[in-house]
Amino acid sequence: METIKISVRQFTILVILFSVGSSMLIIPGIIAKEAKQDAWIAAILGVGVALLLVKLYNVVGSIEPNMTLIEIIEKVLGKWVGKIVTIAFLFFTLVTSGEFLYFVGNFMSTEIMPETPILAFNILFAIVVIIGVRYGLETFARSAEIIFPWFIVLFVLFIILISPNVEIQNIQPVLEIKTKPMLHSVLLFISVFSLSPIVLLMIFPIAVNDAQQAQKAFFKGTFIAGIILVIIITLTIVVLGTEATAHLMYPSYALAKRIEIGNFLQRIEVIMASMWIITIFFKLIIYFYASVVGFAQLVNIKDYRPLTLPLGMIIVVLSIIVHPNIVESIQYNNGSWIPFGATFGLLLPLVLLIVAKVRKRT
Amino acid sequence: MWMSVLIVVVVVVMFTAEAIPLLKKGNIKEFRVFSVLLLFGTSLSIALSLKVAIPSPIDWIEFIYKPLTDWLQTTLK
Amino acid sequence: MNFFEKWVSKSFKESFERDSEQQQIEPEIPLHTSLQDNIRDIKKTLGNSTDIVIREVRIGKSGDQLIGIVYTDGLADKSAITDFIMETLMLNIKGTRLDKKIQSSTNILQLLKDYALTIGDIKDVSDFKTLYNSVLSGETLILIDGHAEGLLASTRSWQDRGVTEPSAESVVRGPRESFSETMRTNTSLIRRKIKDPNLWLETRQIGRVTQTDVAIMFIKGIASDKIVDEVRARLDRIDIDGILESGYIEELIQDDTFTPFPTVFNTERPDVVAAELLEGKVAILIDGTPFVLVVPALLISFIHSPEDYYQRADISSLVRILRYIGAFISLLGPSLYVALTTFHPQMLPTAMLISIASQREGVPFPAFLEAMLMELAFEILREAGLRMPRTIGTALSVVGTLVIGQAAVEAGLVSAVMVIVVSLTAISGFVFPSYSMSSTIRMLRFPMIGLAATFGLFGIIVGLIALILHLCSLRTFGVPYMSPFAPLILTDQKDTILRFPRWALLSRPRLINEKNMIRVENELTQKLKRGE
Amino acid sequence: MRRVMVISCLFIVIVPLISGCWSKRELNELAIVVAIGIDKVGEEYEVTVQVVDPSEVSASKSSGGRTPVVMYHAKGESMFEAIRKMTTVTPRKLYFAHIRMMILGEELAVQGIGQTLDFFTRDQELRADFYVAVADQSSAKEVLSILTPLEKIPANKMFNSLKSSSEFWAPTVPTRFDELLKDLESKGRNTVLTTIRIEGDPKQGTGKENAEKINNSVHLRYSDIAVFKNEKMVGLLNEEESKGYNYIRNKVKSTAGIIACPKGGIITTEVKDSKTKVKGKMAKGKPRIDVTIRSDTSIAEVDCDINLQKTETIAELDKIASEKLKGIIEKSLDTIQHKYKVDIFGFGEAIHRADPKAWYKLEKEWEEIFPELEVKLKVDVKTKGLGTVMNSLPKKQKE
Repeated sequence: METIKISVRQFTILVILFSVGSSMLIIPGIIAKEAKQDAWIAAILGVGVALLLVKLYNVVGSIEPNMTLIEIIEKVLGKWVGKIVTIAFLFFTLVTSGEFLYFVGNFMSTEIMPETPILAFNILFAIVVIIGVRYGLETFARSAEIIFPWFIVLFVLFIILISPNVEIQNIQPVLEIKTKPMLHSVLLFISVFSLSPIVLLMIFPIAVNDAQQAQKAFFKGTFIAGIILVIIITLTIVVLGTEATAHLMYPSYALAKRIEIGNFLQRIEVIMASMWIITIFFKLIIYFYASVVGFAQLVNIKDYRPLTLPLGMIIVVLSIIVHPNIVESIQYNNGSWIPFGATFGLLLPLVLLIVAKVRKRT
Repeated sequence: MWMSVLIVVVVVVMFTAEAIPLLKKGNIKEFRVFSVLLLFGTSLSIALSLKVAIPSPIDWIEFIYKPLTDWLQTTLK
Repeated sequence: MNFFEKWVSKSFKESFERDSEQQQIEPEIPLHTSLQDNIRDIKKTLGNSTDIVIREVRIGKSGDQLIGIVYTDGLADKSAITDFIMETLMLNIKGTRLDKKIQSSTNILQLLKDYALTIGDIKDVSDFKTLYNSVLSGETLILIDGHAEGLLASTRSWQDRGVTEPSAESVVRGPRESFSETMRTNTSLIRRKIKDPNLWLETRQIGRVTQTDVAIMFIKGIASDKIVDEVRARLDRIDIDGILESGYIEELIQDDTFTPFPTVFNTERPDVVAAELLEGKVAILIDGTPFVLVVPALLISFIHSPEDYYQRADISSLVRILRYIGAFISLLGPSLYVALTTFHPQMLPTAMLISIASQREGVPFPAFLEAMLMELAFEILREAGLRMPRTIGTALSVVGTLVIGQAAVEAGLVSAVMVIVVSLTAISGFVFPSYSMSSTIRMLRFPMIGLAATFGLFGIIVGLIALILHLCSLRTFGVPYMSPFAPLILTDQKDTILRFPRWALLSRPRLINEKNMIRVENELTQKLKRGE
Repeated sequence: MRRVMVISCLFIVIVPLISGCWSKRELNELAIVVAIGIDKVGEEYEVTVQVVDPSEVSASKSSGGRTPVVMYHAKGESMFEAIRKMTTVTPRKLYFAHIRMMILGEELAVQGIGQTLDFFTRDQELRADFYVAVADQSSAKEVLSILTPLEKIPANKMFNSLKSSSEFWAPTVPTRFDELLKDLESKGRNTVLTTIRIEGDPKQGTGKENAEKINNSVHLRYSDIAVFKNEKMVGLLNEEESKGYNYIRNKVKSTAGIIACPKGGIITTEVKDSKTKVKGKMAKGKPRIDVTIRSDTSIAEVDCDINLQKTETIAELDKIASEKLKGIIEKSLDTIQHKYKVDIFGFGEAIHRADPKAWYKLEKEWEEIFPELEVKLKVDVKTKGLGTVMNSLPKKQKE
């Protein structure tokens, strides 16, 4: 494994960009459907649960601070069971990478450039992801450091520009929601937002130069990402209203369409879309990095770089075949994704933890 | 059809650029893994370009998790 | 790159097979004792070149001591030779005590050196390789019959352009001197600015044929030893027939990556070099070129101008921001235009859209082609303007900009907006104080236009991400190219996008030097030192 | 690393090759639609679009021979069909992202607009920031065929005058498309739209000469407010009722009001700022609405004998103005509650916000409850300024 280390700050930024990633665009719609105007409360609760999960990941990460998740799996569960679990985990990361690629293409072709085939977006995006992964963790962590201020600037700008359109009545009455839809929406929020960070265990704590600080950074990053999401969810509901938020395919993009200051600062939603492309790039690149490094460790080869091209090719194909249409993708995200994500995001770390404890005792 | 030819060209370029140096350096294992993966990727891509219906892995996931998903849906509705 | 290597090695083999007639002078060959033999050998090796002057004189009371004087006409100072060598040896010592001594002593060389030659720098020489090197760089060789040794008198003097105003990097406020082609002049220009004994200079000859002097200059104690060692190692690795310009060295020592970005900084201004040396960087001076290389070169050093430090801090900060905006326009101007008009007309305000649409009415090319053509035309104009005799330069610019631009718009071949966009982009390209960076950005503009023409703004964003990834992967002499942005060093941000006032520029950049960080001693530094 | 470069270069070459430029559209291949009109003719939709001819509009070179806008129309069973059918007449592909106005024919408004609008929400090219108005006593097609002076593009004229009239003269309602959708979806509120009327003979307005006369004979004027029940138009509010509606909806930015002087004659006041608060309440099991209006005015024109320099006078004026405003609002409340019986004020939403539990019970029979709803009005008008003079000049001359 490479000895390259990234700084704690870079790790924090990666956590933020990773966690905001796809969530920014799809979460408002799916939880507004369940929680209506109280979606923001659900989001806050979701962030709370997410922090608990981060605690779990931190504990799992500290079982063997000098190993990636794949190595931990193999060590804790033994060679053969470990290999099988690893294969399942790689299946999870690869399919999810493909899915994110699908999101990119689908978003671009439904919202911005309808005539362009989704495949073209996916190939282009995959190429950049492959280049990034080949340059290595250190490089893309540094790029994240450069891009992050821009993301924050765009985000703050977004909030400022959209604020004249706020109609606070849209979130009233507060707390009208019943328990079940609340639970459901919190669950949906967690499933998108906080089951994925398990993938970060491929770089944490092994590749971060200060493991102790990195644990805090994990919390900090998740918390900041959570705040960003809560703000976006609240804004979509406050500006668009519950019904529109639930009906729209990409509510936060529609939100950006509302920006209009005077006669010149309008029609800038595509710039806002770039904010999302940046974050999903980092989400995808970490998933893909995890898949590639994981695969290299599975078959026991030292340099993961030769695997990037063929695996990149596979995720492009996956991105086309994962969902035949958008309806299936929504159904999957609201349905099977929850248990599927939970298997790796919740069950796997728990099992690892218990087995590791039991082994230590005996 | 043209798509498939293009894929083959791209794959050949990938192979020469990536696999041959591996072989020269004597990394047989890497070479094997690379070739197998590339073969897999190529066949998938060509199948896709010829519009062969490839089963989506999501379908398997949905099949496996169906009871759980249904349970979740019913209890939370 | 495999293919490239193969191609190179193939053509190399062919030329290798041909027999080389070039003589190799082994460093070990000693001088002969006989003057005649030596002169014969020299004549033979230099092929009786007509600019080599060989003079045989006799000195001593009886005139029986044969002495040979060899120098290169044009490189050596003739009057110095006449006044301080010929005259002394042939006239002044006649009848003196020295004259007698010469006759009796066997060590004439030492005697001449000690008593006769009134010239500053005298060296011994005992092998042919040094001999040729020195004679061909303007020194005068004195050979004495019967000795297998000779003397080299430093009489180097040749036509020098003199210290003139910098032509490529001009400033309104700041020193007006620039380097010239002579290395010694250049080192003196720097030494005049930094009178510290720690300013060290190491010289070596590079180039098998040209034997060019290359000097490394750094301030001991400020420059990081790691970087200095790395520079030494990289220079020693060079094995090439000739070095004619700093560009040769730049290409040979830069980090081994495939990149359009310059990772070695070059400048013709002594004040810039002095400033960089004070930051802990290493300068490489090459004889025969007014451009001095500075390593490690970070991205920001190409965007900063020396004038930033001579002007008020607030003004130079604003100017820097302006420069960053210019860089952005220069990179993305035409591609944004193409993306907006062909893919996202919804982003333009209605009135503007209608106005642009009316201008494009009847233009036969798609916007992409229009942009490419205009950019190409501009590049050709620029290159032609550089290459052509200076006297007709103005005529060209009139024809190029006014006539062609105006006529093309009138004829409806290109739209007026496109002309505006391209000119704006072209002008923005000149905000870079460094020419090499502006060439890079100009070059990158074309793939960006291509991406914009296929994927619109998505293409531009993806292109930018790829560009940032690439920039972050670069290193220059072990220092990340994008520092201090990535890895982010907060203390160094004082001199990146903004320039803080002088009293706040307390420390030297990190990563480049680990020790001797403090630049300014003031109350703040002392407070910090005391740990408050 | 070099291999990466080679491969990525290869991709960068290949991707454009296989892709071509799909979504690419040159500006001079676009027909920029600035206004769209929808009529219902029998079972079919008739879609009319107003397309800009850029070279006629641009500042630099106007050849002057043609009209600045061109109109196309087509019929179809669905919106999309009609629009696609239009390509048989249009020379270029229609581009919808820059629509400023949507005019709905009266016929269509009466029959219901909900289904019609789906296309406009589904298509990615369209933006929801244009205004929607209903054509009064004419078809949308006729409205779009009127050429306007001063502003070369009629759609821009409609857009701007709707915007400015709502800012300076209260009775119009500039409804953006997205607001309309929100209203249509909302359960607690019904929607209203401004109507636009052709003044003069529509046939005379279509030619270029209409824009060439000083006193052009045909105008487009925003007149009344059309009240919708769910998605069907049920009637019109007149100017004063419209103003009342805008007061309740807190949409008055500035307007003019005429009040009677105590001693005869009139004073015109300019409303500078107006704030309305609508609060729902359940009082003794019955819903009640409290409407509080605070309005700051200044005197704009005095046409009577009055001494404005006394505080008592100002207080008296305030009182008269409050009563007047109250009257206006009560009248429009009365019309809406008892004539149209449609909750266009969002009183239902107010109740929902105030007492969600009670709202669930009321929600189903809201239509019956609304006409009987008790609305408590509290109007408070304050005169803040007198303009640049204290008392008016004519008064001084009389003395």
